[in-house]
Amino acid sequence: MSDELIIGGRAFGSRLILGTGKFASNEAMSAAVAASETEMVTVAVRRVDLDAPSDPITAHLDRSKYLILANTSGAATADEAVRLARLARSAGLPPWIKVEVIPDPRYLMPDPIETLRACERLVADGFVVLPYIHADPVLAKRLEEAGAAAVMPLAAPIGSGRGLKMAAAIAIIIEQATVPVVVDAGLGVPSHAAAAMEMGADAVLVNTAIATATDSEAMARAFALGVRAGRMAYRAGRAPEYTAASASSPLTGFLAPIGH
Amino acid sequence: MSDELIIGGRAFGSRLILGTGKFASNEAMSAAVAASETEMVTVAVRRVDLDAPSDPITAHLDRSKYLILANTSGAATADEAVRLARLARSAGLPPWIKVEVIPDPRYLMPDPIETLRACERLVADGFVVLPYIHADPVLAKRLEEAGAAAVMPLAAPIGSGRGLKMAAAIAIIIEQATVPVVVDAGLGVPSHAAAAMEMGADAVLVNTAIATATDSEAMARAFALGVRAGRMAYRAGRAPEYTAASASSPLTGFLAPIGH
Amino acid sequence: MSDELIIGGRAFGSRLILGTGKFASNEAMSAAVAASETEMVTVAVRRVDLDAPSDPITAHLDRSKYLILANTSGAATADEAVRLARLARSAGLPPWIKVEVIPDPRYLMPDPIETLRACERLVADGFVVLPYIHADPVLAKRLEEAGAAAVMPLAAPIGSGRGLKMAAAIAIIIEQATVPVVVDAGLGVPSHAAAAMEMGADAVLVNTAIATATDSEAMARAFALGVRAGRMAYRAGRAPEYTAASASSPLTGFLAPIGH
Amino acid sequence: MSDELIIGGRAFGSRLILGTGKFASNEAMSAAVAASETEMVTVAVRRVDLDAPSDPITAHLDRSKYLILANTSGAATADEAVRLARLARSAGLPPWIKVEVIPDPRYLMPDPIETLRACERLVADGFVVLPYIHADPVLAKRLEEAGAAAVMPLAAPIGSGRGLKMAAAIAIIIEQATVPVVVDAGLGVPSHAAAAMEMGADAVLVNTAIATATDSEAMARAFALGVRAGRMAYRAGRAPEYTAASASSPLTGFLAPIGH
Amino acid sequence: MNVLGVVVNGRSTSVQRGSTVADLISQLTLSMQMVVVEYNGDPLSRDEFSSTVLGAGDAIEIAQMVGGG
Amino acid sequence: MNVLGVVVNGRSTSVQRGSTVADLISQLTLSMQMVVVEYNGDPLSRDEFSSTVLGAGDAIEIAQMVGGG
Amino acid sequence: MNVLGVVVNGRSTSVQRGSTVADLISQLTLSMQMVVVEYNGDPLSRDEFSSTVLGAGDAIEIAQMVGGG
Amino acid sequence: MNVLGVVVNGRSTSVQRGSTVADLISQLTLSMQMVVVEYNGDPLSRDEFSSTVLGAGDAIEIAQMVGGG
Repeated sequence: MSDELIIGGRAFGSRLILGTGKFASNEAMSAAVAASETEMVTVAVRRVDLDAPSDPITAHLDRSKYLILANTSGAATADEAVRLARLARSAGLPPWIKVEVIPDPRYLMPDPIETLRACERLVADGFVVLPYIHADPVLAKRLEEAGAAAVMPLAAPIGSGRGLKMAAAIAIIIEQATVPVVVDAGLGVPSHAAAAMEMGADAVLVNTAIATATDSEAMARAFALGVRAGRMAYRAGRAPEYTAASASSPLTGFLAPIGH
Repeated sequence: MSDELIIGGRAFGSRLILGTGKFASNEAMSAAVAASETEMVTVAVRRVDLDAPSDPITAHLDRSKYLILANTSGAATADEAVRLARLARSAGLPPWIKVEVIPDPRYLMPDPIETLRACERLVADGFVVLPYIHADPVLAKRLEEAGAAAVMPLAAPIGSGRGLKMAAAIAIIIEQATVPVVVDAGLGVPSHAAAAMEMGADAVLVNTAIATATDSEAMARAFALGVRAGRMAYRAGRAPEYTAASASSPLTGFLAPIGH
Repeated sequence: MSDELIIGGRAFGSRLILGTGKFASNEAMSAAVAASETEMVTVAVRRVDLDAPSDPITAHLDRSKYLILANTSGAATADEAVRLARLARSAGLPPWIKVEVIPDPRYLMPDPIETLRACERLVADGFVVLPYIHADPVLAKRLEEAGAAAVMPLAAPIGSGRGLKMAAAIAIIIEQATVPVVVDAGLGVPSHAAAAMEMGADAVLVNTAIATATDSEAMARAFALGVRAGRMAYRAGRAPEYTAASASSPLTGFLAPIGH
Repeated sequence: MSDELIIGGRAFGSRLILGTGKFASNEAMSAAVAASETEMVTVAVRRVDLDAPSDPITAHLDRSKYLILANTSGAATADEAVRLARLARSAGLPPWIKVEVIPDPRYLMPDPIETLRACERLVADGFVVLPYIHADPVLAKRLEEAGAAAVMPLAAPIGSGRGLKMAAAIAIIIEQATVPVVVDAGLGVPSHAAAAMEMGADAVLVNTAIATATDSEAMARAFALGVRAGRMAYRAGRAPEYTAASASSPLTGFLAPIGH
Repeated sequence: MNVLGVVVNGRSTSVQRGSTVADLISQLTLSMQMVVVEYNGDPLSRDEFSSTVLGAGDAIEIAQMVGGG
Repeated sequence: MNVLGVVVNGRSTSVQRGSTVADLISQLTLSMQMVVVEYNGDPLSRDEFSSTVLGAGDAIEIAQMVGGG
Repeated sequence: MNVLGVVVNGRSTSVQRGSTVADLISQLTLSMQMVVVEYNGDPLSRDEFSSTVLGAGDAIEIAQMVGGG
Repeated sequence: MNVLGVVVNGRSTSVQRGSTVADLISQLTLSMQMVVVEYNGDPLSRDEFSSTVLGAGDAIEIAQMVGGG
């Protein structure tokens, strides 16, 4: 009855991955991470501000509880992504990397060509590679063939909160994938996350929707419930959808007409 | 921090109401009701089959745990609905009634005129009245003025599992209502229920989606989680939705270009 | 091969009905009406402002070209609707009336009870009655039985431009109706109007989307084309919809592999 | 006031491109092409069946009226696409090519990597290149930079008729493109085509929805109207969309209450 | 005659003169706890079952709670 | 008094005794072709304008067709 | 031998030694106007059909335009 | 000269000749546990900080993990 998520040979009890950006404070972040019951969180790599150094985010995350998945955000090319991945690994983190290669600053859409190139190189370099991609089924397939441990198609533009805008394409990716599919970016409310899981996604990654909620800790808990709800429903076998109605009460009609 | 649902002066800890029709067996029904953690279940009133009498459904429901809400399904007119309501009350059930007046056997849509008429009479007769209605904001308002304890707009045709097809109208009902709004009929998966709660619905009623799932007990549990997820998200204050993207990692750009 | 719209025994060559409110000027209104090729336009009845009387809108409409359909906007009850209808008829207009009974000033949703009541009385009084209604299939049926010449379900709140938000309910109305179904209110762009016609609607009524477009005359023409497109497609027999893909080019594969 | 579509330096009076596959007969194809008023049609290149040779499709198309745009369907790699393009050009057709590189036989989704590669080579070889792509904004941008004369993102899987499933991504492509955007694949009814044009697409390509309609000639005419409707609306300046309602009749309220 | 005819759930049925609703329920091998009864269009409470004597032509509806949504 | 008071569109108005609805319309510098009139709650047809003599306290609604949807 | 083997659309075919592509097209009862030809992986223009002499083992693809989307 | 110039996070910086990356980190009042270092384009592991002696013109990137999605 166990229903673990397996990525890169490692088992996770939770199917919700949390991003750690945009929280009001490190305390808010830690509280949300705890409330979410996640076992994997993402972080970014950035230059230290030498004039005002601060704690690294990892100081606020218990590595024994969470796999820290660094991302390559900031990279616009495969070369940059590879540099960031290697730098992250030098911190002593496990060699897992979320590959993001994003040339466009407005819609923050990933570059398919550079992403594939970065993945090929990082797989060769021994990383467990999880590429963030547009919901392109052929690209997903090619990344899988290149050794990606999972694919992370976007639901909608990052941070937009608009939900499963790419549902038609994500459904194809899920149908064809032999590695886990993690729906990433654009999920705005727990019902979006639940819907992704009901479609058969293996996991979801959420950041902005939790970090910028009025009560981020409660929202983290709400997403945790939503992900579990969707996963459980997927496994429970959804009733078919109909165009017409179908009575839930017996259709044997009313009692006898009065007035004998 | 309590977040009870109050209908007709009574408090409920769960915002999921379960219908008891269409289950494979009474055992499956009982198991699903328990798994759902509901505190209110609906039942119908039907002629006993004198040639093959069987247990009433209430024999399988612990009245100390669940409010038994009889419905008037089978009624095509206000008169019939009133008769059924009074008959149900004579069973010793609390005087609560879900008013359904449905003239059309194909799409099972309720009749607004007869529903209002039945509600007026049943309110006068001392019932706590919960009318099942099309998602018509003005009708909802008139029922509220007529003393309905809640309104139960349909999300989509009963049993269709198609989800919040009437979302635009339900949003108006929720905005204007001063009694609880229970979204009823058509919710097919937990994400639908969660979405209804995120919109601000006070509760949802689910039957077919649970009763006809492959594993109805697990699906009941999944809906329970979905309803809690949606409610919690509603209270946590959803992050706003955007058209463009918004980075979750800092947008300070890449490390310095290499090549000194 | 003729495809006229018949309402109340009268044939119309166009399936686009135009509202005349909210135009920047009478000239803009006249130009848009002409561009739309409509044969029926709606008008409202209002008190003359005695301090600043102006031309009635009918001075700018050629009654030999257009049926002038007065509406009962402003009425919040059946009584008021009847008064307005009778007043409009006294102007010498044909006894056609669009019944609108709207108690709610924010979402402008029609009242089902009062609308039915007004229709019954106006039918008895000899009017050709076209009620504006929420997309409630049972109400539509009852109005038809009460003698309505057509039913006019709303697509979305008036003036919202949001399109066929009530599509699921309108589809049922169309399937069950024996009088013409005119989709009214909320159509924002020609594709919305085309989609309504493709569903099998008999006509659409458009006002705000044309009157408040930057170029209302061009928008009127665009809607005229959209309505014709949708109607023509409905009659041409839509190809079925598929979940999977289906090649439009032959799937016989590539030429022979090179390299002999 | 002219509103021509310019692709590869050539002007087209129609913004509807027709595919010629799947028609019941050459006569049906010719009639639909004429009815559509298109000025560009697509064709495929296939081995002659030596046991049962037939007319080429081009024998049924007047090259003085239509630009014949060969596609590379059948190609699963860039190499194959290049071979097909060059072979098509040897027929004496103008050097225009719709690049399709499709490895997957079920969902017929194009390969982003091979498509870019094929385009780079064909641009270098002097072709006017129109790549068929998944609705990936970054890929569209890269193809534009590689010299593509237009980009052709898919609305939904080919032949599915499901409409603008990729609308959110296509909107970004349109916003960012400096070459024409032709929405291709998956448009099932004229309202879909109109909606694409209203979003700002420069043209649409339709095949299955017309070829497999019951009356393909009428459906071609319907799509022609729909495309014109959508384009005209785009240029006319759509009225804004609102959540609440906005009356189209004046909101000055009813006449005075009766009963002095 | 010691027997009279009533209509139960739409079906003509004979009962002994003097029978009550409770007697009818027994005769039908039903349990009083499990049913509700409408007597000539009006619901009976359970404690009325024993005191309500059937007359010729009475219309009795015996119903129960079943699964419903 | 040669003058009596009526209510026109909700506003108290004086008219000469013996005035008709048509007179009132003239007095208001309106055109008969352009308006419709409700007289004490009932619509008047245009040919009744000249024959309807106003009485004290009459309620007159003068309306017209305006743009509407 | 006066005959040599080529591969046409994947099928082994015999032609007279000295035959051109144009000859092959005739032999197959096709019309030059209706087809396009790929010769060992490269497209031939129509005016090359008559000047291109077939050699043993040549791979010929004869294709045409068909309906497509 | 006892001092030489390196570029740290894009900024010219002077360090004592013979300084290591670990020295640089101290000089900047940073903690070794909290940063990662890219030295002339290649990442350094932490145990290389003390053994890597800076040369004139070296490009050093000092980075750390921050919140990200």
